[in-house]
Amino acid sequence: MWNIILRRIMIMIPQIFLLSLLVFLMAKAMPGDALTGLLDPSIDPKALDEQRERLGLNNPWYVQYWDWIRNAAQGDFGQSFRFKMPVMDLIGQRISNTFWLAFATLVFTYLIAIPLGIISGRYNDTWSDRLITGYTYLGFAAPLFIFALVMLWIFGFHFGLFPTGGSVAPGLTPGTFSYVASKFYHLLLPALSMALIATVSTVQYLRSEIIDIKHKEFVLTARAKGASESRVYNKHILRNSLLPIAAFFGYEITGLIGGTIIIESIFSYPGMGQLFLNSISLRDFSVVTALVLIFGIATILGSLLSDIILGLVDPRIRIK
Amino acid sequence: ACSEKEAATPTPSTNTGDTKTEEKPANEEGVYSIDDFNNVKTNEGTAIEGGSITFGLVSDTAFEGTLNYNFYSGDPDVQVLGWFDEGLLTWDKDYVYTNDGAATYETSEDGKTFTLTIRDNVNWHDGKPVTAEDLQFAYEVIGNKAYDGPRYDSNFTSVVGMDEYHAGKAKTISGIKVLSEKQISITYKESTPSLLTGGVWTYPLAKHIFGDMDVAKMSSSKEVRETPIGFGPFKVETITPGESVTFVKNEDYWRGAPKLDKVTLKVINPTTVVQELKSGGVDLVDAFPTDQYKDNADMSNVEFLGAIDRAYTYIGFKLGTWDEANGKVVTNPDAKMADKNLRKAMWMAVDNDQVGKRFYNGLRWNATTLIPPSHPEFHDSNNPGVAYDPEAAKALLDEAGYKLDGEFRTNPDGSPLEINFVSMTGGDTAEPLARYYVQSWAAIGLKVNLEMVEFNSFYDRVGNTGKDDPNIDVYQAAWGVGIDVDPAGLYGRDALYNFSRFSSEKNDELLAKGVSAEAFDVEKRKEIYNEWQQYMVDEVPVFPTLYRAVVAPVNKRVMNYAIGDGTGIYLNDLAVNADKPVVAE
Amino acid sequence: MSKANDVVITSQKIDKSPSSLSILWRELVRDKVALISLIFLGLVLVLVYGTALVLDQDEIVKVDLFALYEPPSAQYWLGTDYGGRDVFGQLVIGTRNSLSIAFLVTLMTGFLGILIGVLSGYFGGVIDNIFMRIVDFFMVLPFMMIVIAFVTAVPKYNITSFSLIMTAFLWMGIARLIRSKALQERELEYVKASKTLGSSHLKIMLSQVLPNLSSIIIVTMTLNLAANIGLESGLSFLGFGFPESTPSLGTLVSYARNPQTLESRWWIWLPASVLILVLMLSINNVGQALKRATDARQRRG
Amino acid sequence: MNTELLEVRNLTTSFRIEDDYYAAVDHVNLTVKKNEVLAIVGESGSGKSAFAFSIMGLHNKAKIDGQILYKGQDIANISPTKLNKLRGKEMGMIFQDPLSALNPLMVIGEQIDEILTLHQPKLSSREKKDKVINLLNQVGIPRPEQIYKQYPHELSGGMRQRVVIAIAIANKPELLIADEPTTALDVTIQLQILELIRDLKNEINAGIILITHDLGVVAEMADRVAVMYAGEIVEIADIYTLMTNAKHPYTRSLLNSIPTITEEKSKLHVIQGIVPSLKNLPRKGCRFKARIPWINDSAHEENPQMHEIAPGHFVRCTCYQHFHFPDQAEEE
Amino acid sequence: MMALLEVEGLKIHFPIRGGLIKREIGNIKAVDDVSFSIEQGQTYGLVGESGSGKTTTGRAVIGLNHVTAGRILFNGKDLAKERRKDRQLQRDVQMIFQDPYSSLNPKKRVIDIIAEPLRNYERLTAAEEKRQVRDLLEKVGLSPESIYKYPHEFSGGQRQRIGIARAIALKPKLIIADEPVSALDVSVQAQVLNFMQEIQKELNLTYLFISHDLGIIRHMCDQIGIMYKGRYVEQGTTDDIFENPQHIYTKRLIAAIPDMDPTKRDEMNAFRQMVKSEYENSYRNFFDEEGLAYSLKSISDTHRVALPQKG
Ligand SMILES: Nc1ncnc2c1ncn2[C@@H]1O[C@H](COP(=O)(O)OP(=O)(O)OP(=O)(O)O)[C@@H](O)[C@H]1O
Ligand SMILES: Nc1ncnc2c1ncn2[C@@H]1O[C@H](COP(=O)(O)OP(=O)(O)OP(=O)(O)O)[C@@H](O)[C@H]1O
Ligand SMILES: [Mg+2]
Ligand SMILES: [Mg+2]
Repeated sequence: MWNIILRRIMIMIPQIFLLSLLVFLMAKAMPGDALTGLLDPSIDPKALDEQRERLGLNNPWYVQYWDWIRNAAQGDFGQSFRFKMPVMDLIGQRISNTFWLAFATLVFTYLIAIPLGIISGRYNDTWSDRLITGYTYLGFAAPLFIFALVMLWIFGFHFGLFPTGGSVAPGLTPGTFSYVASKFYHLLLPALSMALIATVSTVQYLRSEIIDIKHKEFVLTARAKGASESRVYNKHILRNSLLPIAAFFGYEITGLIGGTIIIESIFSYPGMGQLFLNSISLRDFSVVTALVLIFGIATILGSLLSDIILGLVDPRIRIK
Repeated sequence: ACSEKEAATPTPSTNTGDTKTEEKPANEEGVYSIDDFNNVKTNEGTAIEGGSITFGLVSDTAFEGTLNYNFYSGDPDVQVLGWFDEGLLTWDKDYVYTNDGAATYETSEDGKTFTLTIRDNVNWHDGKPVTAEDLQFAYEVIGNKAYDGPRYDSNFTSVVGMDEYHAGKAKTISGIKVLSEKQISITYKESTPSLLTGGVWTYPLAKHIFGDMDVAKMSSSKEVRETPIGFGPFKVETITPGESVTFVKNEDYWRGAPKLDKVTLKVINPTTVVQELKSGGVDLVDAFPTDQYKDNADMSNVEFLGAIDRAYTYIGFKLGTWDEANGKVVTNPDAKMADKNLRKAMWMAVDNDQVGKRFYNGLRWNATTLIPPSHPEFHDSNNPGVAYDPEAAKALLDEAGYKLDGEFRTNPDGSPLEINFVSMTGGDTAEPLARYYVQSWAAIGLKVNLEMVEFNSFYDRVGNTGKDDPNIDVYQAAWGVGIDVDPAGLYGRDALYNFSRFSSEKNDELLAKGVSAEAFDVEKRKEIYNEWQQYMVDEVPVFPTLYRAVVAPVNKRVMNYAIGDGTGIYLNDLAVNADKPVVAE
Repeated sequence: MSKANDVVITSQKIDKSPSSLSILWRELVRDKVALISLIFLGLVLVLVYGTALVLDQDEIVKVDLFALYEPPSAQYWLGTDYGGRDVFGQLVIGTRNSLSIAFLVTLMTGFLGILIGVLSGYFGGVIDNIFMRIVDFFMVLPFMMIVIAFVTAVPKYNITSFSLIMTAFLWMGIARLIRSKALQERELEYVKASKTLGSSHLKIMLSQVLPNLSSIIIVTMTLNLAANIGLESGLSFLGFGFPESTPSLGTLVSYARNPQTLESRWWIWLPASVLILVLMLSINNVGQALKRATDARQRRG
Repeated sequence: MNTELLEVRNLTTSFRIEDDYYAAVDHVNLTVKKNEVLAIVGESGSGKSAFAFSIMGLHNKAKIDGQILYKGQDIANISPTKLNKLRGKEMGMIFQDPLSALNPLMVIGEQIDEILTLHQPKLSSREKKDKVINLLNQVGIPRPEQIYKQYPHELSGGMRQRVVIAIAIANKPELLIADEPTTALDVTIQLQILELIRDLKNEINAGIILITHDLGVVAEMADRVAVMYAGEIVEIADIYTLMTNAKHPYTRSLLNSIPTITEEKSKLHVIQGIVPSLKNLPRKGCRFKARIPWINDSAHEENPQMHEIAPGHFVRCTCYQHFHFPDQAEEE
Repeated sequence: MMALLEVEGLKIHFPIRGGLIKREIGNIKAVDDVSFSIEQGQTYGLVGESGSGKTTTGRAVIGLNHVTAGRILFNGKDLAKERRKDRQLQRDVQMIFQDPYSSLNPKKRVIDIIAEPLRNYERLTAAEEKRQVRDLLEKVGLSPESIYKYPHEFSGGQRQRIGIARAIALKPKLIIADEPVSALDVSVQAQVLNFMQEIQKELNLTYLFISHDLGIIRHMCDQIGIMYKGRYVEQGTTDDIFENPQHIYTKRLIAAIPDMDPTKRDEMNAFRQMVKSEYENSYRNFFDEEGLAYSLKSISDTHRVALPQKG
């Protein structure tokens, strides 16, 4: 087990290195740079050139890369050109928003997926199963952005039940109850919108997993032991079918990353996804590269987490 | 020369505000005119004591949070800054410095030295007086090599001794002298009328706070980002980075304590602005998305204010290249677009009047010259520009030798003529508008290929870095215009941003005259600029397409509010006549 | 030996025994929902590609200053947009563009994925290890971000580069799937048999292993097609998909980000949204039916 | 009569295939006595497992008709709660594939423990653990303390099969159904498992239904044998009679087709054709007819019935009287 | 007469990888110093419990496994070395697989399956190829019309015949049959076994017959080798092994075969008890410290047994 984790971590290192290289070269390839937006006829272009020089933008790419990665390794992603502050501080401001959004989404996802998946798998071919399957069927086909837009419109605008932007009401003091409540209130609609779509595959997976396991021979063994239906489900079927779901936990994180970009953009929620889109259009490369790298690392950690979870819960893997 | 929002800044071809009014739309339904708007809110009822308002900063991005005039770079930050800080000088509606600001000024005989005297009761929010040294300090910081903001521009380089200071050869700036605690003089290398219109940097930097700080660290310091300080009517209370700021009144404000107790500023997405306004979630916004105006013109709980924006959209023709070594425009007489008849015909071919009415409901309108009506003194309203007349355009082309060969015209030498047109993406109308131009040109027989390019690539290729993309013949862009009317930064021979790369002796001469000593006489200056405007209409290196309006809805309960420059209404007067915003029916 | 000759003549007729493709087809036709979906898809394809031949694209994207935001009428079946352009025409072209790119990306990812999947699954060992490390690497990239970043980074951005970018970051799923199937397949004795019978690796891969993966390939590609439509429209919606001026379903939906359009000009965005939904549903229906058909356990009856 | 543990009357188990029900077990009548091994033999697909599952009530979608009298009580139509009281306590089952019969996520001890918990809730966990260890010992698992904590995949096939047996016998059931308990195993291990089952029978006096297709195993183990073909019992007899005096052509074919180590090398007997699939079963007439092409059609009864041709020896269809087993004629 | 196949000191080791970087940390000695030879036209049986290395040995002969050490001589030529180059060698050794379901590609028609080797080694016209396939089908007792059918349309026994047809298409000399009937029902088993014997006579084939069913081995084979943990424990003619087993492992194996005569149950039980106690008592004499068999010693012309060096 430890071997596996260690090996996985060892594989991660070149992965992260490659990722950083890719990210960096990509940023270099983008047209324009942080100073492009600064078109001001009264500024001498020479002054801008001086700035470029000072920012190292005129060095050969590998020198720039080396500088960048060396600092990045120490957690220093440089300055955001646009926000005039260290990228890490900037991300620090946003990361908690995205973190809580993602966290709430995950919680909702599982809160929805597990009961629905169980009902639908256990009582398959009943009306409740058909209802749930109907939902997953539609949800599977509905693109997140359309669904989120509709949710925003209905609950945000039309009924005005939820805020339609921001992460917290202005003027509240961090740490107070009303601040936390307001934060929660702001992320409720985006998180729910994302969860309702994201949960679909989990529900489907859980359902088919349960149906699958229902027919496994060890379930027959349990029945032959005289275990009641509920015991058969709770002790044998659910344990086995929740296992892959637990293992997917890490990968869910990967899925969330794409989702947060769309969701944050639609709900004007100031998180890392929104920061990413803004920074892309403003060519704030230090932020873009840092974000991609961080999200990439999050994905890598997510898959590592999945492997670890799987290893922890599945004895067949643990043994190795 | 510029300050605050005076710099000519590229404006994405759409967005930004325009205007309307409740009263009579023009002859056609859904078409409005800037003339029908007021820029000052009509007061109703009587103001209550105190009260608070919410100001919506309409933006789909967060504000950067560089909350100091000496460091900020984005427009959203200015919207925040305006509430709690200000410059020492104010200007009138013609953008000439006045003496009703926090300081008064005098010009020396030769017009090169400015002496500013700060009023005694002007104090920072922490109670310390705003001093001459604070202003000097601002110059020293911005002129420092390590300074990382975008302010080091002609406002500074034209100060005597600044070059030496910037290069590190001098410890102090010889042209700046602190005469007393509240008095300072600044000497410029040359006297130009531009100095009077925003050419002097008047934003002090609190030396007692920033004095010991490393210049390179200032812009990201806590004192800029988290606990910003100013001497404006309100004080910053809390900041949620990128999202919102709350202000409380500055009892010690030099014009007198503000009427309002509290102001909340929050960023609202353009998509939710209507909702917020209707529900009273915000009382006012900086600018209302023009494209939403038509559908909301009759919003019952607000009054829409309107003003002419200091900006215009234009179409440019690539006539040369940039010589990087010498920092000069090199005009190429053999360029594809070198024939001014061709250019003029292209101007004639487009019906900007209809474009303004249809796409912008009249909130953008046909532009005539390169000095927009936001500068009423210098905009030549008698110059009609070039009128829409496709038939005349065809005739002109025929005459110039661009013969029709089938559907499209050829060059005079018979070779096929294909014009590459590049326009920026962004906003709903960008693409149809560009396409409309292409259609219009096709209608007079010109084959124009359209390429839509995103902002950054656009400026990269148009010549932002001096490397012009030779495949671009025509482009559409926009400029925000500085407070100073001098167009040399955009059309001068040594201006990198002269993207058309047009140059001529006549042009050089006119631009030089516009800032010469004789131009201190406003009438004379007008004359010079009228001539320049006509010259550009004749030469058509670029042609303006649209002027634009800003519209700002204001909740009916708000009193003493105005948009635009030189209104004489200040934020400390701002008041409300009711506790709660009026809500739309 | 002597009687063999008559035999040659006598049994020339080909016994029709169901090939796997015909099983797929049969199952598909048997499933009513899938059949209706298939017919619907067929109609959409014919309409979209057929009318695109008839419709003049230039005419449709022609800006008409005097017909902005027209509601649906006899002249404009689905009204016009902010450029006075016929929404119906744009819907047709947009659907064609979205479908084309989805097809293109599906085929390209399919090709790449199958190639890599089969190679690494069939050979296993070091080759597999190398390919799988590459796959692992691509798998951990945050897809949306990387694609958006690439879309902005590419200098000559057009439909080709867009589909190449999508492909570059989407081939891993199918590669993994094919690999795992190929790994299973190569353990089956028929592959070993082929080896002992002197067939080359290439021949075994192409003519023995691949045909056995055909149903899974068809199913996956069908489901991928739906997913790709979703991805394309999502990216276009965010403004990082099709180059502007190329109508696509996502672009049409993105107009709904203007609240006025969302609220009062439904004809611009609603048809596209519904079409996306219905297209995804139908393709999924077909895909699921195919999946059931290939999965004997789930096969109906 | 009071030794009859299980009496199956007219048991018919039907599966739904495309909207129709097809009987996989067709009107089967059987009895099992205490301390008796009843073997059921037949080719793959003849309905042996379907029969066993019916008795244990393990089919969830099949239609079951007829009566299954366990100690006189009809367990075919009994409430799940009552059934659960019997299953695992009085009736145990050993499954064919020992790997899939064990829950991969539970340690061996837990899985045996569960059946004790279910039927002897009063036991303390200490006592249960002791019992489990005992059971493991009893089925011949070395190092039971260690195996207790191991997972199924960590054990060899023979060990797993022992665990499955330990579960089945944990509560000393009176009826034990073993569905091909040794098919997956090597001969030496098969022998050990068979010995184990035999010892158990002696120890707990259980009635055992042993399902297999290996006549060698039958010969070693069974007291009585039922031969099943296409869902029907075609012959029942005690083991001696069956091995020496089998009547039904199917039984005889089966017996003749195995190479044995004692026989001389000669051609083996071949049964033509294959067991028809459920859908294609001939529902009229002798079901085996199609596979003995050389016998005269008229020899078969219209609807063959079971005939008791000697006490305890039942044969379906009297065709055997016309059935010669000419080795020379079998090919053709 | 020279043996057709001669295996000398065959060793096949599989690496066990482990640790952080999957180093090789040991190996499985799947086949460990095995030697035997088969004469033309004979059937050689390889028996042993699961995992004893039977399949591995068979595969090595046909070239599916690499060989760690030792030689495999076919007609005097080293198979391992020359198989790659020598097309004739490749044709001469063919294989019949265990699982009649997975060894035929389900996507291929019978003609494609049987013609595969022909296509690889012979350039035939389509008509010629078809004729040959029909001949082969006839030879294995399937109707020639079946050439356009798919494998799933055949029963297990028939499929195994298709597999045999494919194996004999190139007129090989040696056929390796790895548990050719263990996946089949008893009744079908008989069919295939009978057929294998017929075709052997007809084509003068040599079989390497792998099975763990001693009944079948006895029925089919002339010579038998018994494997245990990768080594030989005993080798001899069928009679040597069944009538006169010398190694205790062989004895035990034979004793474990179920007896078809129910009347002898008690007798058998006693016998098995005896064998078992003999096994336990003399285990040390027959296996080394690692529990592996010693190398073979001849006890007669045909009969060789693994006994300790001295004993
Ligand atoms: N759940 C089911 N649904 C439909 N048909 C079934 C089901 N279970 C078994 N059958 C069919 O019923 C018949 C008898 O199957 P059964 O499993 O009882 O055979 P068996 O004698 O146990 O064979 P084997 O020796 O292979 O285990 C077969 O034709 C089988 O396909
Ligand atoms: N490719 C391989 N890699 C690693 N170990 C292997 C490989 N092939 C076989 N082995 C090991 O070699 C040993 C012998 O296996 P082999 O398949 O030859 O046994 P067998 O006698 O054929 O058994 P069975 O009767 O189960 O088929 C086993 O321990 C097996 O695990
Ligand atoms: Mg069975
Ligand atoms: Mg084997």
